[in-house]
Amino acid sequence: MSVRVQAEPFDAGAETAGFTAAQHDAGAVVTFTGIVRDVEGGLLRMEIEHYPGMTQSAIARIAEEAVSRWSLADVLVIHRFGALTPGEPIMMVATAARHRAEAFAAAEFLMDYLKSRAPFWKKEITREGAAWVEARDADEDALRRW
Amino acid sequence: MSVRVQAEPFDAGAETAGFTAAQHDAGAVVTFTGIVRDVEGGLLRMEIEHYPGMTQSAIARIAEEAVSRWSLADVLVIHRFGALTPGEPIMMVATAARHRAEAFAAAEFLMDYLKSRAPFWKKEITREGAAWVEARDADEDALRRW
Amino acid sequence: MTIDVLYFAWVRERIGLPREKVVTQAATVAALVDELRGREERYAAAFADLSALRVALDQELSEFDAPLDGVREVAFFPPMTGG
Amino acid sequence: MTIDVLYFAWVRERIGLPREKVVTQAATVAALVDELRGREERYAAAFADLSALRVALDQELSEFDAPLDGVREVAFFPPMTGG
Repeated sequence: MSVRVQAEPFDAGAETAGFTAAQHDAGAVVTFTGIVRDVEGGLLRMEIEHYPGMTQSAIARIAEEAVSRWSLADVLVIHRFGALTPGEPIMMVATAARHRAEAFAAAEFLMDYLKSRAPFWKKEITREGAAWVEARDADEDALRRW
Repeated sequence: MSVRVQAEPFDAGAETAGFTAAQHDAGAVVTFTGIVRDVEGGLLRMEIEHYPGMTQSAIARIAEEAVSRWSLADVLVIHRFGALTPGEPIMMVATAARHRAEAFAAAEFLMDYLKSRAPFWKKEITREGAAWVEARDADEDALRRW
Repeated sequence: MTIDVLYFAWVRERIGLPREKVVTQAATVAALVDELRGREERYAAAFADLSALRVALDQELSEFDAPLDGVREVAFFPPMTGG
Repeated sequence: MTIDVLYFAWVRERIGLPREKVVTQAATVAALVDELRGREERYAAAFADLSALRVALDQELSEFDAPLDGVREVAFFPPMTGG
């Protein structure tokens, strides 16, 4: 299990390659990559603030919960903070399991919890100004299915 | 939308990198990679037979169905045939969408249909002999949720 | 009429060939299967249990009661195991 | 007791600083919030609607009615928007 919180960009392809190559008993690898999308008005940059003392442990706890719920061979979570531009990967999760259903379920669970329970806040800076991204009710609702 | 049926190995990391870099309006990329697992008795190789005249069009139809059901920015399917050894990727799917729920649902849909509706047959060759992999009821059942 | 008949996986192995041309007047897939079963033991063995088989007509999944009228290629195989 | 109080995102912006030390006898998070609200308008603005806020005690998500006994670090922030 690996959790990385970093300002530096990461290469989703290289991470996928490394994660996949490290599996010896897994038949299924699922990855999710979140990318900064442009917004109306033209996104100059996205700034991601986080709570340094809490972030790593909060994500690790979510990952441990996933490992305890599903039979996972491995889990990877990478989440960036700082300034990002449209098209850049914000974060990724990868899960490895014997069968696909477990790998998919665990990846969706990780995403749902990272969205609403990991201490990150996004701010969008356009030509027209800056605005904090508001949490969506749908994201909070998504937690109820687990 | 890209569908490739090939004997040659592919690099799941490089494919993920290329697919992700090509997205301009997608906030979410999901990939699934299936890997040859070792089996009891020790797998010497897996042989994948397919129906050349039908495979490409059957997969393309499944991918088009996914595009019509979810709002997808892009879909990639790669499936190998021929002889593979444990640890090698058999196949992958990648989906890109604005939001994660669509990308996840479409990737799971593609996997469920590829498992049971694309004309591939797997044979496992161990020291003890060769055996065709039998279809699992669970895979047929998985189609009912869509 | 002459139809290309294809076999895959263990159906191919039991019958001992991947494809053949078959001259038939069978109206449906099921009627064609009956003709093939009557040929030789290896065909009877391959087609012993239709519930374990799938059929494609001109490269589209179909059913055993489907008509053969106008069909050029019939393929028999076990349930698929891709992915 | 002296507690480290941290603010993130728009809570930090409204109050105008990322962290401060607060000397308090508040028994609960809610009592601490009431004290802070009484300080200055910028605190009152930041804490106007608690339903729009979340709180963590010693880096674990908690509730506004939780006791502060033994707590060293309190963080206030809006609902998280990671992923």
